[in-house]
Amino acid sequence: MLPVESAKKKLSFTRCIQDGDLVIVYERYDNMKAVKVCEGSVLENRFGVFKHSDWIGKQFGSKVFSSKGGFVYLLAPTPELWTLVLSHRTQILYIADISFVIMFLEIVPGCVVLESGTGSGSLTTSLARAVAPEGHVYTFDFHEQRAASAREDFEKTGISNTVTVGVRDIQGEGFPDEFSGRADSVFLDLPQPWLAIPSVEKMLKQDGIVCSFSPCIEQVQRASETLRSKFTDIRTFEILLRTYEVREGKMDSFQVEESGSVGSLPCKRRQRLSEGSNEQETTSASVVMARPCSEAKGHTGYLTFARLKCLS
Amino acid sequence: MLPVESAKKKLSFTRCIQDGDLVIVYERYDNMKAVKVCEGSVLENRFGVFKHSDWIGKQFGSKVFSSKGGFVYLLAPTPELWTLVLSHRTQILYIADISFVIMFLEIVPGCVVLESGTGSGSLTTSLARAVAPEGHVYTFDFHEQRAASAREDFEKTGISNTVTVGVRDIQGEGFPDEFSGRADSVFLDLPQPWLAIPSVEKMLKQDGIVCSFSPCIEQVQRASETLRSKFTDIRTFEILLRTYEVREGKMDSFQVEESGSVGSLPCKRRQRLSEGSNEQETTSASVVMARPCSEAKGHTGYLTFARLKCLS
Amino acid sequence: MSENKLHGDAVENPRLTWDGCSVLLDINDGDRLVFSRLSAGAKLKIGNKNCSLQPLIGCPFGSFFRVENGAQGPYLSRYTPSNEGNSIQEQGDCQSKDELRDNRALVDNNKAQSLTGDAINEMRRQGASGDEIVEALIANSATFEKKTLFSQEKYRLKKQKKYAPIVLLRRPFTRSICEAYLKKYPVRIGFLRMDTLCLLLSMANVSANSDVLVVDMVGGLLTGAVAERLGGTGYVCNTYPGGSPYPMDIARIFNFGEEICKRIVRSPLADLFSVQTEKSKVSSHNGDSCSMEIESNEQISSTAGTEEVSLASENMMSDLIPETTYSVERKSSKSAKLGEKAPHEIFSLWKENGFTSLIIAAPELDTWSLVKKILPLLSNSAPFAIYHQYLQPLATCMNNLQVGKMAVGLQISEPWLREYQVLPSRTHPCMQMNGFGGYILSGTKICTNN
Amino acid sequence: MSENKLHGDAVENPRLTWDGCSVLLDINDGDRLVFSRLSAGAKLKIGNKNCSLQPLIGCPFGSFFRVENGAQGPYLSRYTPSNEGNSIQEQGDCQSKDELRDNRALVDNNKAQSLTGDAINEMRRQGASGDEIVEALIANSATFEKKTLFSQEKYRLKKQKKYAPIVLLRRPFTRSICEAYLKKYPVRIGFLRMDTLCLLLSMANVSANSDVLVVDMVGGLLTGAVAERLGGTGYVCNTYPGGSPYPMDIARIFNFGEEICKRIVRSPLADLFSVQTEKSKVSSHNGDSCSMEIESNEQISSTAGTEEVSLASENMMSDLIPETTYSVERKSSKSAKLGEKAPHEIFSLWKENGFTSLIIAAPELDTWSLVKKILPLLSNSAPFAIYHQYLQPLATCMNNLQVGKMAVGLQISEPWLREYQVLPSRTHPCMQMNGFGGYILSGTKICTNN
Repeated sequence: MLPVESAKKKLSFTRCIQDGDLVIVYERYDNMKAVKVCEGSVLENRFGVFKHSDWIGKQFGSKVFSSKGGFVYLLAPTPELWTLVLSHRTQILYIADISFVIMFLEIVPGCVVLESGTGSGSLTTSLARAVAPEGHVYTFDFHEQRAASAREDFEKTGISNTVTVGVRDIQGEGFPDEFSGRADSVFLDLPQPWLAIPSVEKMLKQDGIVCSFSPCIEQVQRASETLRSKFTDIRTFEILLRTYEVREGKMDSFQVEESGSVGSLPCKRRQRLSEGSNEQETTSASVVMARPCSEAKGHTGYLTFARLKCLS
Repeated sequence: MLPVESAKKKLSFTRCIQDGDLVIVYERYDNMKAVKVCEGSVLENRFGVFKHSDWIGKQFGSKVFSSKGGFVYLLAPTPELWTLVLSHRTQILYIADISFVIMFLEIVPGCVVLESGTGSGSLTTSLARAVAPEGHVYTFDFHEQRAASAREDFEKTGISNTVTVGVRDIQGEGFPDEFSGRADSVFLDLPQPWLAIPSVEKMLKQDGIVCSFSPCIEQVQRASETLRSKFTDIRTFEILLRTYEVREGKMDSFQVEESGSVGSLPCKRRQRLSEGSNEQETTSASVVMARPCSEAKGHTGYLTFARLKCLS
Repeated sequence: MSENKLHGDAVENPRLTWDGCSVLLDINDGDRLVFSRLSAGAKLKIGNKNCSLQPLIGCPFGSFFRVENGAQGPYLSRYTPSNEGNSIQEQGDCQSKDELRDNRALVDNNKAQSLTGDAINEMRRQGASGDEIVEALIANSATFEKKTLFSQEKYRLKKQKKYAPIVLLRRPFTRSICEAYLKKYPVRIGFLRMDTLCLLLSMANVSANSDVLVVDMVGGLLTGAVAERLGGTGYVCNTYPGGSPYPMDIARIFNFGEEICKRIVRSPLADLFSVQTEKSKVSSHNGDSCSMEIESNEQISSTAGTEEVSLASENMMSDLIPETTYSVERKSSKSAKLGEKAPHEIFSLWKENGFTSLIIAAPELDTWSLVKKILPLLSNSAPFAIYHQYLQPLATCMNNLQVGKMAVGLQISEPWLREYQVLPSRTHPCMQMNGFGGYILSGTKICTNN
Repeated sequence: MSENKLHGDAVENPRLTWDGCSVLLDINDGDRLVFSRLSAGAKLKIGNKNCSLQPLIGCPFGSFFRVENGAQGPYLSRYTPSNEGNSIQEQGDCQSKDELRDNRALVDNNKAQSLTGDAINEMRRQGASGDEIVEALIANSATFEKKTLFSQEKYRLKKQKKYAPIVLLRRPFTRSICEAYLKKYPVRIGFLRMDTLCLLLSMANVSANSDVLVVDMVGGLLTGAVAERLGGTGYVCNTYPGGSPYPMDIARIFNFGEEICKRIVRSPLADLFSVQTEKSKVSSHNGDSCSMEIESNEQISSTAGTEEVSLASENMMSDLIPETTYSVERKSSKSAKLGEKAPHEIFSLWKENGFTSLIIAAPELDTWSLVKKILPLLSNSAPFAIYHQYLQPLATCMNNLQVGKMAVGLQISEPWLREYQVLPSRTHPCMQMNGFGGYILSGTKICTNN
């Protein structure tokens, strides 16, 4: 996923899909799937059977056809697409929270970032992109199986050189001492983040930043209280993404005759609904219209940021 | 303000401004003022001097001119306009919260409603409209001066037959016993609403509804906790109004020459900025465009509603 | 008490139900919402049981009922819930730490329950109450003890909803009707959200004695909401371009007495103009009066026809208006007639005085063309409010009103509503929300003759 | 450590400032935000005092300073704040009841303070510190004792800000630069909010080694933000239709070292196409190379001219780029050059490979016309993100891309950001917020040749 791991993998007009590549199979905006290309393998979905061998040598972004003539698009993976296709082992963070966290934590190439818990690795993937090529993400989850699955995923997406997954109960034990004073930023997604804060203080470089993600306001209140002794710039945000649906539609243009008199117009009969209506003229113009989708996520969580006070 | 108090005051093509009427002088959407029409009086503002005597006999909705030729519009008062012009003795409620409260409290003509505190009377005015003609609003404020000012306002706006203002510390003393079991709905805007809830239980008819308005979530948490023993359907909302600005504008339609070659077009020189630009053609079309105003109220308060359990 | 007007003149205490009254039944704390008209014959299907609604007649609104197994089969029995129902919330506080404990060890493989469906049916046949079944299920759950207290309560609640459903008797008001339709059948009310609807009513200054002109393409919800606010005074005139009125069935779900129903009238838009232009037309209208009356009756029956069509396509909203109870309503015809053709005498009054408010909820008509025509029917200084799902038609309309100096105080606004879960240690905005309530253009008409 | 690349190659510890480094000065907890370039001669006006910025050189970012009165006049002195600054918050908890107590009796008529302005000046002349003045003001306030603890703290904070201002030394990052401009001079960055900007970067998959094409009509903020993410790898190509590049002064506020500056290039849009069409053109470009180089220098100086014009009209933003420090920057020219004309060899690479990302923030150009032309420059499967203040241009563009089968995964989104005040017993969303962050159209380009 990160061109950094192999310069040859960089997206370009000449870069073609190869055996072993990870591709995102795009059916529709709400239906995508990650597939590892394997000569001899096939993908079967409602559009038919797709031979992987047909894909090899095609550019990313190509439309490919099934035996039945159905088609899908093959896209190059990005952290954003990955977030839409990864397997949910936990609640995951989505693009709005992710992008805000990375900017607010001031993560740039070369940074060292600590994360707990790893969860499904949705944020981790974006963190890896942000610190690459020379920085590193150390991510921890107390759940052994979950950490192992995350490791597999990071191999698959090609970010394993940039990410190290550890099994550790950060709330109980804190981050490992070896990272003391080495972290540029720390991200916490824990039920009781306040328990991890003393460890975060030790890990952060001076002026470093921590972010805690919590769904409930009580968690925010308690974490903020704990942060106040050693941190400054304590700020809490909530971010949501509102999406719009676009349609090309017609709007009836309604007109009442100026005279307003009943039955004065010998107008043509139209559809049944407006039959008997002598006062109405209908004209239509096609326009592109957009409106917010009513199905929306109402809340994901609160993001609390704080910067370690500079006391030296 | 309420036609109910005098049928002759009802808005109509034939109803003219009379001596003693309350009018809303409209300069701009963000600049209005309530004025009591008084033969012989004048209004002076940046547009000049307006003689009240010029206004008498004009319809509501008329444009009237000053000596200098400046103009304003004279509007009939409504609770919505009143909310924009009243004097702020306290933080007031605005239309979004007000209209939601009235609908969610299921207030209809004939209802008896209790309110505390009266504050600047912004909500009270809308409550009065909702219960008129035969219902009544009993509103209480612990601040004597504030209650007196509210009474004056209600005289002025002509709703004093529908509203009674009392001076009382509802948090400390509860509502007066005479209203026991008589209230259809109760509205609380108090710093410690939980203190008033035992009294609210007594005041409400069975199945009656209470609403508590609080800016802080801690107040909501504590009030909700207190409500749980005797109330059901406990729900908390927040409502905001996003306004849009509309402008008629032009959008540059940018075009690059298909050939893409440099210096191939002997096109006319335009303004300095695009000078030397041979690849750009600019066409403009006028369109009406709307976008949200960026200056917005980010929060007013939480509205917590609950319905008295029916135990009889 | 004038409240009686709103709830049928024959009824002494509007806080009790009566034979023929329209009610909202809330099953399992909002899981299902059903509007019904009470009668001896009305039935409601709960789970797989058909229960008579008879026991609900004469009960106070706000009463709870649950299904009991009687000699003649299952019946609805009134009961007073203890505070049990709130136990999740009340225990939440002391277990906040517990709740935050992880459930690493818990494997929920759906094999934890040893009580079979057959065994449950056998218990039922032997007359076990729903609560007893729930207790048995808990006793036979292998994982129940391992769950956190919070998860235990969640499990109990889930089983209670299935085996011991609770029915709550509610008065139908604008807010509950709107909320129920938005949840189950939003298209029918043009996605009009409760907070948007109440803003329309406020912005248009709907108050006692108002003459409110509405264009209601939202099934009668708007008309009903206005009538509720008028409380038997003034008029709400439901107008429509063309020859066919828009359906207003939803207004019939309100428990309006005759007083209020009389104040709900309808009129083709053209008629409002014809009255406006020529006095002579009015008398010619008088001549048409009878035939119009008939026509209006025809319209009602044709509306009824339309209704059945829409009912047929409304299987997904059968919860809202179950066919059984609906047909009861038609037969008993306990509800007063509403939406008659506006009488001629008030036509002239409107001509003379103008309407005092205007509300438009007509997503399928071009806003500006409609407003341009309809605005002159409004009295000067009268406020108006227009609802739409799209911004552009309102922006165009606002711009034209501004340029034409036809109105002041123009504003496009969009309400933004958020509900919260407020529970000890678990307070946050609701995760799922209806994220869009539409747009409103509001303003005040001004005199154009100077 | 690659981080050095980002902060100037000559610097050993990027967590300490150096002579010539660009810093953000946060005065009184966000009340005033000033970007400055540190040097021996740089000065900053705080209140009515001109203080040298020299003492800030070599200090860790995150350090606090306050004004002290020295023999040679006022100077900035580093200090370590105790937890005093948080006292409002920390005391808040125990006084939540107190806070809720009403202040009926309090009449604040501004006559409560008996210490005159002259007396304060006299104290200053005698070398009193700001803190001493604050204490004197409290001692001389007739109402201070009557205030609630919360109001007392508010009073103290207000006086502290005026008489003992605190300067906080910050590293300029995209987030702080964006936040500062949005607060003080939003027009210059096209009202681009921080949360919208970071979405653009994510949606366009900006990562190390990317070749990112940007149309940046937001003063260089977008270009700088992309360069920050590239960290000295790949390229950000700032393109523009017509002959005059858009200003990118804001990119100079970032503390970019030479490595990163080299990766920020610009090119007229036409050149990108000409390279695309004819190989011969490229060599002819080679011939123009020198003159172009000169032209590019001219552009820089003409930009500087423009800058001064805008500075003149920018009194309201003098806080952001004080003229004094700005001229220092020009003279010392410590900051590496950025935004040079793109070298020819990478032109051919772009032609061959296409750009890997596209971001457009061009509110004044018609979106669809621009996108239609520019999209072929993108590699297939490359993501793009387009920012606009109005919905309609993006809707039209999205519709056309869909119809033309040029892209998939198309979505228009609007970020909604809310900041909270989290204090004991006083937690709520902030009352004032920037309520609109603009719209983004995002998607992925697909192959059009099959």
